[in-house]
Amino acid sequence: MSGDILLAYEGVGKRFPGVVALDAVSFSVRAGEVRALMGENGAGKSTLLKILAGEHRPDSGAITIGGEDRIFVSPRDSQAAGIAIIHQELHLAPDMSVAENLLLGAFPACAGFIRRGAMRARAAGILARLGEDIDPDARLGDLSIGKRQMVEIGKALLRDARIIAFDEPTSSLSARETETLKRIIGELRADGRAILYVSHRMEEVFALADSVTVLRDGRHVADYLDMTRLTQDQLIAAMAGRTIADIYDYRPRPLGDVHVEIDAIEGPGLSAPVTLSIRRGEILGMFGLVGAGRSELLKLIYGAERPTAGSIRLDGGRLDASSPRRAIAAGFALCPEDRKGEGIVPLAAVAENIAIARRNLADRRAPFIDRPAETREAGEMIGLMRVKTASPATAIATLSGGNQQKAIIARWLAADARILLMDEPTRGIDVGARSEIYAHIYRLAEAGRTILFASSDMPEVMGIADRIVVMRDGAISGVLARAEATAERLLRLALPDAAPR
Amino acid sequence: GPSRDGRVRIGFVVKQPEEQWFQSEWRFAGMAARDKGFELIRIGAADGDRVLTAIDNLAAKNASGFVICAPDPRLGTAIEQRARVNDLKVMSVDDRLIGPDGKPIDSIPHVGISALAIGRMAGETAIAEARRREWDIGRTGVLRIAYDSLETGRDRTMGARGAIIAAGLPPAHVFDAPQRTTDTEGGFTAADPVLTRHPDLRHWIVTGLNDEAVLGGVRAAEGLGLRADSVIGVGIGGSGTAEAEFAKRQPTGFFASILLSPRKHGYDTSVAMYEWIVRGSRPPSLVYTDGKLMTRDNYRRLLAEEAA
Amino acid sequence: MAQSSPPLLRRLGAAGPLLIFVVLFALLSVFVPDFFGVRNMRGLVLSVTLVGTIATTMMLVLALREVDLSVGSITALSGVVCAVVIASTGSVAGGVLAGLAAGGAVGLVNGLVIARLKVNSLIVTLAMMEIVRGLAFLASGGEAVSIPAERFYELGSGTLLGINYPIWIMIACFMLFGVLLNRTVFGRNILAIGGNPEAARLAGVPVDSVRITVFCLQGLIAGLAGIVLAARITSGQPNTSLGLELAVISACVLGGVSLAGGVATITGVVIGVFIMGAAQNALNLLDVPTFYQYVVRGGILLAAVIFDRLRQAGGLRLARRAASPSPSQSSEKGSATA
Amino acid sequence: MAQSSPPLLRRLGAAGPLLIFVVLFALLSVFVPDFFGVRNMRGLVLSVTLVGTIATTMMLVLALREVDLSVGSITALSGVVCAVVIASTGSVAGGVLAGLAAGGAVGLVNGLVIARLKVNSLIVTLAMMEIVRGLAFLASGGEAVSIPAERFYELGSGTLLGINYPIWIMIACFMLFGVLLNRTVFGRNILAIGGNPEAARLAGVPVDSVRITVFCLQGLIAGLAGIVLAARITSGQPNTSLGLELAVISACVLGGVSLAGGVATITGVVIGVFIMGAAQNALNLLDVPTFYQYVVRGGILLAAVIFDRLRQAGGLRLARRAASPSPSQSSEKGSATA
Ligand SMILES: Nc1ncnc2c1ncn2[C@@H]1O[C@H](COP(=O)(O)OP(=O)(O)OP(=O)(O)O)[C@@H](O)[C@H]1O
Ligand SMILES: Nc1ncnc2c1ncn2[C@@H]1O[C@H](COP(=O)(O)OP(=O)(O)OP(=O)(O)O)[C@@H](O)[C@H]1O
Ligand SMILES: [Mg+2]
Ligand SMILES: [Mg+2]
Repeated sequence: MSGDILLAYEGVGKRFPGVVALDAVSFSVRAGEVRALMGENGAGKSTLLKILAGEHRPDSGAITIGGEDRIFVSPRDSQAAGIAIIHQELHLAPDMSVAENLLLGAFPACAGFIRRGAMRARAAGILARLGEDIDPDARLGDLSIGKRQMVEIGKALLRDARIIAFDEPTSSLSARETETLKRIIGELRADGRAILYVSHRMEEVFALADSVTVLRDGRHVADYLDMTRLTQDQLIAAMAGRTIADIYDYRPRPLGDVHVEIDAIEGPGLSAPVTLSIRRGEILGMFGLVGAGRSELLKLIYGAERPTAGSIRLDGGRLDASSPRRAIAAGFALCPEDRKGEGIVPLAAVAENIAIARRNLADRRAPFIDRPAETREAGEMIGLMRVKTASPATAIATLSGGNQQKAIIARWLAADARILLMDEPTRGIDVGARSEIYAHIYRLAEAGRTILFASSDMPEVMGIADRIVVMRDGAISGVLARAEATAERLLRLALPDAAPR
Repeated sequence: GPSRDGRVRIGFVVKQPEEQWFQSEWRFAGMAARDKGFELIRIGAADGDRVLTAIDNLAAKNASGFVICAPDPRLGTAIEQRARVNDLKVMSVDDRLIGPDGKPIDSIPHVGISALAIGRMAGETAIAEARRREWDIGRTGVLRIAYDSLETGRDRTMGARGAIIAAGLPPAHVFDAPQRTTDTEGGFTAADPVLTRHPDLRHWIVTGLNDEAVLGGVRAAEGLGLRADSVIGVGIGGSGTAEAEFAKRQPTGFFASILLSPRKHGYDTSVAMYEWIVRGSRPPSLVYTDGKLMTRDNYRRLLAEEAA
Repeated sequence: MAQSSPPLLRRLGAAGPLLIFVVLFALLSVFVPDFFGVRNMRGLVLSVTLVGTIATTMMLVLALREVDLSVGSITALSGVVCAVVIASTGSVAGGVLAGLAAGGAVGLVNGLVIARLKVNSLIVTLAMMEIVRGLAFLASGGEAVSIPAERFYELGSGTLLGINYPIWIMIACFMLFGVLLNRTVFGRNILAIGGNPEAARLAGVPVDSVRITVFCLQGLIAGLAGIVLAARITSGQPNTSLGLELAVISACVLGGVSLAGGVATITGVVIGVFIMGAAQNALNLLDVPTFYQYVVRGGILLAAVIFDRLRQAGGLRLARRAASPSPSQSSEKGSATA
Repeated sequence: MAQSSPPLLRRLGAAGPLLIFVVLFALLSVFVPDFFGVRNMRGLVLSVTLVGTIATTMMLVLALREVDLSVGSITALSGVVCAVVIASTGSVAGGVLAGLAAGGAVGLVNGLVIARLKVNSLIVTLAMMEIVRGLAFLASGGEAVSIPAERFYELGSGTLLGINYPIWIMIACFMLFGVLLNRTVFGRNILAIGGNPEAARLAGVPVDSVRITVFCLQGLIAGLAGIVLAARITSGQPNTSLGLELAVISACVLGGVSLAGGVATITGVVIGVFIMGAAQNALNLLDVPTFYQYVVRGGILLAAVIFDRLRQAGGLRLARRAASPSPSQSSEKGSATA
């Protein structure tokens, strides 16, 4: 079923200060093949793709494209060779239209003048193919993260490339978009393209890929060319170097009193008042499709957006949720969805990024920084969360995406938050680390912390939540106890076209 | 022609409206307006573009003519043209306008000082005082705080330099200190390293294009431990800066200033323009005004005369 | 909130500078004697030609998330060079070409240093502002250079269909760069780079060459403006147009161009230029004392941007609150370049 | 490449401005007569006090990813206010307090408009630069206000341990704001806000109050510098310190402060201030003609930033090639929100 070798890495090596990102990696991909790249956070997957994209130059080794040795010096160069990459982070211009973002770098033009009709037509075509109901003239910045991710995918598809690489495309997509993506990848495969696919989601990899390459700490560990003879456990063992029995490993706990009560809260992004009550020690899952309003609800609770009506009560007392600072003082914490835009301070050290919330707790009045204590604490947190970093003083921007995410969670552990609002906290995190994070979440819950956990990953929500709130179009469409939550019920509540209960 | 209400309107355009000198000119022009019953329109115009805009504004207000101190004398042709297009009479003050051939434009009457002559006067004052103090010429330095991008600035300081050299001081003892700005701080910053460089010279004469620059030089000298009796600063303008120095109880290194008369420049010019407009009597094409030597001893009297 | 409200409000939002302008113009016409009249209007338009012409390319520079502080000095240099060449060779065409070449060359240096060496444009053009001013003084020997060619003055004072050439040139720039920004690949690439340089680069936009070209254009247009100014004032003046860069940038910002890059419209810039021009014109007509002029001028700028901001924030609150992850527009994007 | 090379190179990288300064200083000492001597050194240090003092708070403003163009005007205003109050009440303490209050008040207005109304700081402080300059003229009636209190001059010309008070004040600011930036929660918050304002807000940093405080501090310190300047020149001058803001910003940038926010060190700023001062001092000592001074001054600034950039890029190439996704530091940020 597969054709000739289209893409081959030959002994590719790449090092960054203090880190060997890639160490002599060799493998090849054929036309019509979907090759999954797997490995823990920081294993070097994105670096491998960035070398293909012409963003990094390898220190050693080479890439061959269709049998020809190539080293790309710029993204233009790589694109000209028929390569399209969907990057792990979004790269879009917020003030331009969707159509312009889709066709950026390849505007249909005549003598330098843009052919607007052609541009809209092509954009509309690709959006239709993606099954997205997005106006090509909409301002990109007005779309939710999930829709932006779809635009990012559309951009690559429009290039009509021979080799297409996806770097965690589904980390901010929900079930429906993921299905669309699977369909499209199927079409591309049938069309004889070579596809590289990076993901931490096992189900996806088993459903989509023809073969898997596993990396660990920059080293090439194994290739599995026949997926039918591979099990999840084998794959996890290859990635992590150890076995993980059940990544969710749900631990039932007795729940405490009512901790947080959300009373008819209204605000931007919500279409109807939201009322919820959450008990101490509870892990409340929040499920929904892209744009369902989970992120907006969390931000309203956190005071990052002003509610237009309604109130929040904490242990029965009314909470002034008018700013994140007030919310933090009351014990809240938010791990935001948009890690790069809202989570990290990129050029600051990992240790600084961890210490920032604790320092600013309203009840800590010390003007001076206690460096030794902070350094010690950061070291502990880095150990606890297994953040892979050259040192606590490394700029966080140089960490792999998943490790950045872990550092943000560490920030709130250090600040000893009592109510954690986690918006897609495992987005882009590898299986091993995920099971660690789940274990932390259980530990926190057992210690009486309350957790709101928004996720688009259905098995994850079903795996760890005590109770699941499903949102649809800016309103709660249902609340399911753990026992009643089946995939079918969740989807029925989440899908806009399904009949209400 | 005259405006709707029949009142004559006259513009007075100056290049640096923030400067005390031009503020005074405007004030005296305003007195003339009150005395003669015309309306005065004051506009500041710091460069050529704004001068042309100012002339257009005057035309829009139905002015009949204007007096101008232009930011550059070579704007002469443009000003003359623009005035003609808008049918405005024009007179220059302070700085004389010149044409493309580099010669003064005779058709534009002028009232002003001779920058070289005023500078020479400052230089002569300084050298005379040095003689009176019996300074050793061999150990006397001259600081020319220079702002050469301004023509009258260069003329004034070169005039002073010329007079001092003519009096026998070796040209090698004249040092330029280029200033970035024409205020006291600019003079200070420019003077400091030059004075520092010549610890061997015991006595200093400080010249500059205005009182502020010279004061900056004097302050720098004081900062380096040179006392009032080893510094002779002669400023130009007779401004509030000079007045304040003279008012100090102890004499400072700021010895004298050449008082220029904003009264003649402001009052007399606008009256002349008024007469030209209503009576058609063209002012003489050139009037030089002179400077008066102002020191601690006579400044009160001179200022009182000026304000009268 | 009806579904239809956002576009309506958005349209109102886009009309912000226009609204300010219309209100200002109406107020001035009523309260300032002599303001509303053919004679003054022509003077007003003529008075904004320098700022207006240069604002067209400054718009591109700002849209690129860069800034150019050297335009005032370039204007002076090209005027002086033009004057010197005409004075020494007698050739008007030669002078104009030399002036344009000088402006273009400065722009090219700016562009090369900024694009290739990745140095912050604020600092590069600040340094160039000094250097080029110095060159203008050196080229002129420190004093204004008269231009002994009456023919050349025609460029500054001549008219076509009753409208002065400098105004035609400004109009041409408005049209040219408006079309460039909206209708061409080059223009959209500028906005994309300003909006997200990394995204543009990864999408294969030739980022460096766009940057270099934009700074070259800025140099050329500032040079052109300098030549026209020299023709109007019949001489090349090395110390002219001090502070022009700030006036030009203010006009652009009043016209809704974002200093964070990625947002610009030519109509906005036109309006911004005229808001500034009308305000200054009124100050002169009203005979406002110099010292108050400073306060009023600064106050108008401040009031206009605050008003614009409040209007936007109102629109935001109603229609697209939290369209971006951050509520503060100023921090919406990483500000200028490092 | 040995494993040990990166840290070494990194350290060299951090020492960039220092390297430039040492080389420059050595060259000047050798080639400029009279440069290296106690007398000139003292003059040099004295000449940088104005820029140096204000650069300490400008460092904070830039680290916050903002900019303040109003410092020159604040310096003038506070000097004038101080002079007027002393002249009318005879109270030196009253004058100093009034001057500080004037500076602080301007800073507060800047901070409130920028932080609360989210208007771009470049434009706000540009407008305030005009307004405050106008106020300085109005307060002084347009002319220098002499200060009839010899005691007050002491502040400008007096010495302690042989070092002039203005120098002590500058040193105190260096220490104070160095400690503030590095050792206090407030200082680290400034850097975090400059690095990513939205992330800082969500992590509980009181973004608005930090912004307001920083602009207030900037106003106070510029006011202090204005008072010291008034004491040195024995009068309050409304038109002093034109263009000071650009000199201060240049010094900070030469010292490695990033205009993209989030990166600043006090040692860098000290070095940047002295690079500028030494260069200007040498130009004066060498008797370089004014017109060339413009070129040389601009050239030094340009050369220093280019050199610094190349060194960084070289370090990058050797040690952390393409540390960021893009080879251009300029786009490292800003792509933040897509
Ligand atoms: N620009 C850089 N500078 C320094 N180190 C870097 C840089 N980019 C990547 N690294 C390091 O290289 C290693 C590989 O990173 P990479 O982003 O390829 O990981 P990844 O497999 O994509 O991880 P994730 O699943 O978290 O996205 C990490 O240790 C990372 O910290
Ligand atoms: N600034 C905005 N202006 C208008 N609508 C917005 C804005 N931000 C979000 N929305 C809309 O509000 C709804 C909720 O978006 P939100 O991001 O909260 O959803 P979500 O459930 O978290 O989904 P995602 O997985 O995309 O994060 C969506 O319909 C989205 O398009
Ligand atoms: Mg990755
Ligand atoms: Mg979300």
